[in-house]
Amino acid sequence: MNFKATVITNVEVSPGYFRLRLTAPQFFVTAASPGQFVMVRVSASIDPLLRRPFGIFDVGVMATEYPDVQQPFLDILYKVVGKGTAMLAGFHHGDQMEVLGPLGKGFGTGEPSEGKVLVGGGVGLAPLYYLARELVKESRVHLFAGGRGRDDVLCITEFERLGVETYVSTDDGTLGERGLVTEVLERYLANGTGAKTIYACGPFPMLKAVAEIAGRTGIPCQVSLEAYMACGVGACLGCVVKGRDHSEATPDYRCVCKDGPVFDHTELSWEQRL
Amino acid sequence: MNFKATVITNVEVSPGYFRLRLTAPQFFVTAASPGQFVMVRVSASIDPLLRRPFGIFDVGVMATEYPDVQQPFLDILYKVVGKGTAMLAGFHHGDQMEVLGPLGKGFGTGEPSEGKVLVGGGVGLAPLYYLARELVKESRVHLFAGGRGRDDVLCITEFERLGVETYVSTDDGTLGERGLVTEVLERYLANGTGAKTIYACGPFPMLKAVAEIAGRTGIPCQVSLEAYMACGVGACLGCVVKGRDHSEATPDYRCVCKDGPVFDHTELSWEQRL
Amino acid sequence: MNTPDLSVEIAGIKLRNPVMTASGTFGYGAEFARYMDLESIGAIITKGLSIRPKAGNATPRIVETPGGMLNAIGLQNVGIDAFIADKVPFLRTISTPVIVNVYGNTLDEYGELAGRLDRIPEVAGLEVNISCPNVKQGGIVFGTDPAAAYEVVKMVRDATIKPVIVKLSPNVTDVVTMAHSCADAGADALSLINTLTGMAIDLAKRKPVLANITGGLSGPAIKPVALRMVWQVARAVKLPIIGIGGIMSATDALEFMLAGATAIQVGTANFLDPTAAQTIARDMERYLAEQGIADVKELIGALRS
Amino acid sequence: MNTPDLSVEIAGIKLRNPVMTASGTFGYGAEFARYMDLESIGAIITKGLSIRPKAGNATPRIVETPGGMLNAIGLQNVGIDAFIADKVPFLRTISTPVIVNVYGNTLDEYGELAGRLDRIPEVAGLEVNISCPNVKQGGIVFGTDPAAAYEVVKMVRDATIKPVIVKLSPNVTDVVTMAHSCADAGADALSLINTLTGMAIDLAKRKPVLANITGGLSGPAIKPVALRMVWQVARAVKLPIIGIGGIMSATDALEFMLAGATAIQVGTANFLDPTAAQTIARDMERYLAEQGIADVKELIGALRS
Ligand SMILES: Cc1cc2nc3c(=O)[nH]c(=O)nc-3n(C[C@H](O)[C@H](O)[C@H](O)COP(=O)(O)OP(=O)(O)OC[C@H]3O[C@@H](n4cnc5c(N)ncnc54)[C@H](O)[C@@H]3O)c2cc1C
Ligand SMILES: Cc1cc2nc3c(=O)[nH]c(=O)nc-3n(C[C@H](O)[C@H](O)[C@H](O)COP(=O)(O)OP(=O)(O)OC[C@H]3O[C@@H](n4cnc5c(N)ncnc54)[C@H](O)[C@@H]3O)c2cc1C
Ligand SMILES: Cc1cc2nc3c(=O)[nH]c(=O)nc-3n(C[C@H](O)[C@H](O)[C@H](O)COP(=O)(O)O)c2cc1C
Ligand SMILES: Cc1cc2nc3c(=O)[nH]c(=O)nc-3n(C[C@H](O)[C@H](O)[C@H](O)COP(=O)(O)O)c2cc1C
Ligand code: FES
Ligand code: FES
Repeated sequence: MNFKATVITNVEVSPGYFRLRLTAPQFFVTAASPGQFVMVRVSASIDPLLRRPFGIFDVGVMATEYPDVQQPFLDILYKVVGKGTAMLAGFHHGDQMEVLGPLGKGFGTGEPSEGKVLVGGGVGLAPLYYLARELVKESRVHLFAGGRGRDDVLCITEFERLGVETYVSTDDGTLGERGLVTEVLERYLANGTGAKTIYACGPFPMLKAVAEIAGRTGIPCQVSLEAYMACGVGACLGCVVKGRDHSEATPDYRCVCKDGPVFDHTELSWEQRL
Repeated sequence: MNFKATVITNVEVSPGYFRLRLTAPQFFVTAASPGQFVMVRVSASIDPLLRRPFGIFDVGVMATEYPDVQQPFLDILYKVVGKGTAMLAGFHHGDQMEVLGPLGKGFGTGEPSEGKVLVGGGVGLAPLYYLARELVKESRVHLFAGGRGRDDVLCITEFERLGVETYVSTDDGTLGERGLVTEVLERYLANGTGAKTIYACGPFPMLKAVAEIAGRTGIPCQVSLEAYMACGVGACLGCVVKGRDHSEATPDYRCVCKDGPVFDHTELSWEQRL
Repeated sequence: MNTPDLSVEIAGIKLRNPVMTASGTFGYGAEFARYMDLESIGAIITKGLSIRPKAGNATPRIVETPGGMLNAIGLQNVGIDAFIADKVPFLRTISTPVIVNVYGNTLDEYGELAGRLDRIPEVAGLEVNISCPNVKQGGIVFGTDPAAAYEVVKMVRDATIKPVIVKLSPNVTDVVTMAHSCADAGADALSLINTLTGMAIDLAKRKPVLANITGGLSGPAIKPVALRMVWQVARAVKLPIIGIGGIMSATDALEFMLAGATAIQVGTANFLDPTAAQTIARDMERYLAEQGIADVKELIGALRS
Repeated sequence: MNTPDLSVEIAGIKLRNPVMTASGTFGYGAEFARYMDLESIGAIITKGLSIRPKAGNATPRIVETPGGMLNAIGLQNVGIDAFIADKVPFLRTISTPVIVNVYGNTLDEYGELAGRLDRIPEVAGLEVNISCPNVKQGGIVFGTDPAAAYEVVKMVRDATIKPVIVKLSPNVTDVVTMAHSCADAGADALSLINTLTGMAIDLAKRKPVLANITGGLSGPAIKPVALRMVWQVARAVKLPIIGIGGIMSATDALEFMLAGATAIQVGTANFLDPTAAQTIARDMERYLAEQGIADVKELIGALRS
C-alpha cells in the first residue's frame, strides 16, 4: 500500500544515523513482517526523483496525548550517505512523506526455540531489531554487531533490552572487540552447540563471508541484500541479483525487491558485482 | 552581489500574498535603489532550476534583540502563482536562500517637489513602496492601486502611513471604486494641475494603457516591466522587449534585467507579446 | 455537466481513456494489481518480449540522474513460451487491453514473435520495439536506419493481423523520416519516444555507474525532447501517435495530446508512484470536466500557434 | 602537498584550468565581471557572433523545464563590427583567453567571420557553431550532415590560423561520424554538446510556450546525454574535446574529464549562480589536492571499465 506518513520524531541516534518514526495505517502495522522494507518518497519535487528503500526497523502502536487514541507507527533507522538521506535528516515533526510498503519477502522465523544468530554490519542492523523482537518470544537470540567505529554500532542497548545477547566488534577497536564481525561470529560458532539459524544484513562482502561460514558449517542462513531500486515492486528489473544457477544461457536473476530482500544464502550466486 | 540571506519573517499579508523579510548585507541596503530587483534561488536542488525575480519592496536597518546590533534587511512582497513562489511561502524564520542583487535600472526620481503619481496593479504595487518612501521626502505622492478584488490590493495602510494619498479600485468593486485603475487615473489627471511624473508597475495591458495616457497627456512616465528571466544580468538575452525603433532589419531589443526593469514609456514599442 | 468522454481509439484498439503504461515500467501488469485498479487505465504495454528468455545486462542496471534515470536492463524477459504459459492467464482476468512490446535480434525473430502472438486472443496488439538502445546486436540499427526499420515493420505487418504500433527511438537526426518509413511499411500507429542514450560516471570509482556503460534516459528530464518529436511526427504523418517521455501528471499528458498524440504512456512515473497511471487518468477527467470539454479527442493536435 | 596543476592546453590555447564558460550563457564576459573574478577561469567563450547584427527570435525565448531550460534566443547578437568596436576593448583588459563562437547563414559568412577575427589579437581562437537549433536557415543542416559540416570547417580552417574548435550538435544519429568529418576538415578541437531540440506547451493557452515553438534544452537534464557523447567521441577521434552539458559542480566537470574531455564549459549553471564557473574551478583544485592528484591531466580519459 501507498500512504502518506507524518513524521512523529526524527532523532540522530549516533553521528550521521537517524531513527525516524512515522505514522502508519493500522493495516501496515498488521501486514508488516521483519525483513520487509518500504520505499520512501523523500521529496515531492523531481530531485531526488526516485524513492529510497529502507528496511523496517520497527512497527507498533503507541500512546498519544489522548488517552483513548493509539497511534500505529513505523520506524526506520537510516544512515546519511547521499542526497536523499541528507534531505530525510531535515524532516521535522509534522512533516509528511509518501511511503510504499510493506514490500518484499522478509525473514523466515523458522522453528521456534532454536538458537538464533543475528549478524549486522553498520546500518545493516536496521532490519534486525524488528526481527529480534519477534524471535525473542520463542528463542534465545545472539546478536553480532560490527561497524567501522563506535559511532557505527547502533542501538545495542535496545537489543539488550529485548534480552538479546550482544557481541560488538569494530574495525578500529573503538567499541567492543577489534576486528571483523565475522571473525567474532566464527569463534562463537566454533564453541557453540545446538541447532541454530543465522540472519545477516550488512555490506555485501560481510554477507559473502557469513554465507561462506554458513555453507562450511551447514547452519541455515538468511541474508538481506541491498540493490539500486527504482520501483520496489518487481516491475523494472533494476534490482536483480544472480541466483545460484545463473548463466547467460539459463538466466536466473532474482529481484531483490520482490524475491528478496531476504534470501536463503544457498539461493544466490556469490560471484557478483553489487 | 550574491549573498546568502536568512529569513527574518515571511507573513501572509493577504490571501496568497506574502511579505518576506530577509537579512541583507549593509552593502546591499546602501546600493539598492527603488525599482531594482533581486533574483532569489528558491531551492538548492534543481527543482525549480532557475532563480526567481522579485522587486525590492523595501530595504532598511532594524533593531535586534541586542541593543547595539542593527540588522540590515530586504523585503519582498510576492504572490503565489506557481511552483517557485509556493515553495517560497513555505520558508520559515531562520531558513536560508541565495539572493543576487540589487539588479537592473530602477526608477529615476526626477526633479523634486513635483507631483508624483504611482500606479500599481496587483502585486505590481511591490516596487512602488520603496519608491514612495523615497519620493515622499520631497514630493506629494498619489497612489492609484488596482486589483481584481479586495484581496489583491496590498499594503494600502503602509502607503498611507508614509503620507501617500491613495486611490483604490477593484475589478469587482469589493474595495474602493469598481473599475480599472487606469480609469481612475485618467479622471484624476483630467482634473489635476501641475507638473507630474507617472511611475507604473503591473500587468502589461495596464502598463500599455498608462503609457497611452502618458503619451496623450504628455506626462513623463516610467514603467516597470516583467519578463521571463534566466540570468538577471544581461547575459542570456532571454528577457528582452522591443525598443521603440525595433525592426527585423534594425533590431532594438532591450534587456528587462539590465536595461530595465524600469523604462521610460517612450523607449519601448508597445506592440509586443509578453 | 456530463462526465467527459475520455475514450480514444488507437489502430482499432478501443481505450477507455488515453493513459497506457509504458513497456518495461509496469512489468506484466500483475505487479501493480495490488496498488491500483488495472481497469482504470486505457491499456497496458508489457515488458519487451523476445523469442527466447533473455538474461539482460549485469548490474548495476539503473541510476538516478538529474530529473531522470538511466536504465540498462538489457531486455531481460521470460521469453515467449513462459509469457504465454505464465503471464497470459493473468491478463485474461482483466478487461483492459494488453499490448505486447516485442523485440527481435533478427528480422526473422520479429516475424516469429508477431506470428505467434497473432494467435493469442488476449493480445490486443503489438508494439514493435526497434529502438532499445541497450542491446548491441540489432536493436539500435533497426531503430536508426529508415530502410532497416521498414524491413522490420513489414515483417511484423505480414505476420499478424493485430494492430501494429511501432515505437521510435529519439536517438536519430530525423525522427520524421523514421516515422514515414514505418508508416510506409504498414504500421497502424507510432509510439514515441523511447529512451535517449546516456551515461553516468562514478567519480570516486572512476568507472561508469552502469555495468553496461551506457543506458537509456527516461523521466521528466526528457519531456521537452519527447514533446518536440511528437509534435514533429504528428504534423508529418497521418498515423495516430502515442506520446511517451517524462509524463508525470495529467497536465503533462494533455500537453502531449495538444502536440498531436491520441494516447500517452506513463513510464518512469510508475516508479515514483505506483498509482501514477490511474491518478493521471482521473486528473485528466477532472480537468476536462472543469474546463467543460466534453470529449478528450477535441484536444488531439489542438495546439494553436 | 603542492598545489595541483590545473592547467590544460586546447588546440594550442593554454588554459590556467579546464573551466570555460559556454557561449550564450556568459554574454561577452563583462556582464559577470562584478560577480566573479574573470581571471579565475580557463577561458571565456562569447555569445554566438554573426556578420550582421541579428535580432533573434520573438519572446518568450526561455522557459524552465524539469531539471533544465529551453532557449530560443535565435542568436541575437551585435554583429562583428560592433563586436570589434564595443566588446573587444573590454576583452583586452583581461588575461583569460577569449574564444569567439561564430555562426554563419552561409559557407561564405563562416569564411568571412573567420577571416576578420583572424586579425584580432584579443581573439584566442574560434568556436564554430554548426549546431544551433534555433535558426531555420542553415544552422541545423551544417550541424547534422557530415558533408556540410566538413565544408564549413574547411572554410573556417582556410580563413584563419587561429585555433578552430568545432561545436557539435547532439541532435544526430551518429555523433562520431560528425566528429570525424570535422577532424578531417582540419578542426583543432571539438566541443560538445550544444542543446537538444525540445518544446514546451502551455496547456491553459493551448500554445507552445516559446514564440519560436521549439528551443534548445540545456541544464542538468541533458548531462547523461552529453557525457555519453563525449565518451563516444573521445574514444573515436584523436582531437582534444571540450565537454559541455549540465555541468553544475566540480564533480560533474571531473566526470566529463574522465569520459575524455580535456576541458569543460559551464553554461546554464551561470544563471543559477553567477559565480558558478569560478566555484567549479576552485572546487576542482580542492578535490585534486584532497585526492593527492598532482595534475588534472591525469584524469583525462582515465575512466576504467
Ligand atoms: C531493501 C533495502 C533496504 C535498505 N534499508 C536501509 C536501512 O534500513 N537503513 C539505511 O540507512 N539504508 C538502507 N538501505 C540503503 C538506502 O536505500 C540507501 O542508503 C539510500 O537509498 C541512499 O540514498 P541517498 O539519496 O542518500 O544516496 P545517493 O547516493 O544520493 O543515492 C543515489 C541513488 O543510489 C541509490 N542507493 C545508494 N546507495 C544505495 C544502497 N546501499 N542500496 C540501494 N540503493 C542505494 C539510491 O536509492 C539512489 O537511487 C536499504 C536499501 C535496500 C535496497
Ligand atoms: C523584474 C521583475 C520583478 C518582479 N517582481 C515581483 C514582485 O515583487 N512580486 C511578485 O510576486 N512577483 C514579481 N515578479 C514576478 C515573479 O518573478 C514571478 O511571479 C515568479 O517568478 C513566478 O515563479 P513561480 O515559480 O511561482 O511560477 P511558475 O509559473 O512556476 O514559474 C515558471 C517560470 O516562469 C517564470 N515566471 C512566471 N511568471 C513570471 C512573471 N510574471 N515574470 C517573470 N517570470 C515569470 C518564472 O521565473 C519561472 O522561470 C517579478 C518579475 C520580474 C521580471
Ligand atoms: C526500467 C525501464 C525499462 C524499459 N524497458 C523497455 C522495454 O522493454 N521496451 C521498450 O520499448 N521500452 C522500454 N523502456 C522505455 C519506456 O517504455 C519509455 O519509452 C521511456 O521510459 C520514456 O518514458 P518515461 O520518461 O515516462 O519513462 C523502459 C524504460 C525503463 C525506465
Ligand atoms: C540562453 C542560451 C544561449 C545560448 N547561446 C549559444 C550560442 O550563441 N552559441 C552556441 O554555440 N551555444 C549556445 N548555447 C548553448 C550553450 O553554449 C551550451 O552548449 C548548452 O547550454 C549546454 O550546456 P549547459 O547545459 O551547461 O547549459 C546557449 C545556451 C543557452 C542556455
Ligand atoms: S526495484 Fe524494480 S524490480 Fe526491483
Ligand atoms: S535575464 Fe538574462 S539577459 Fe535578462
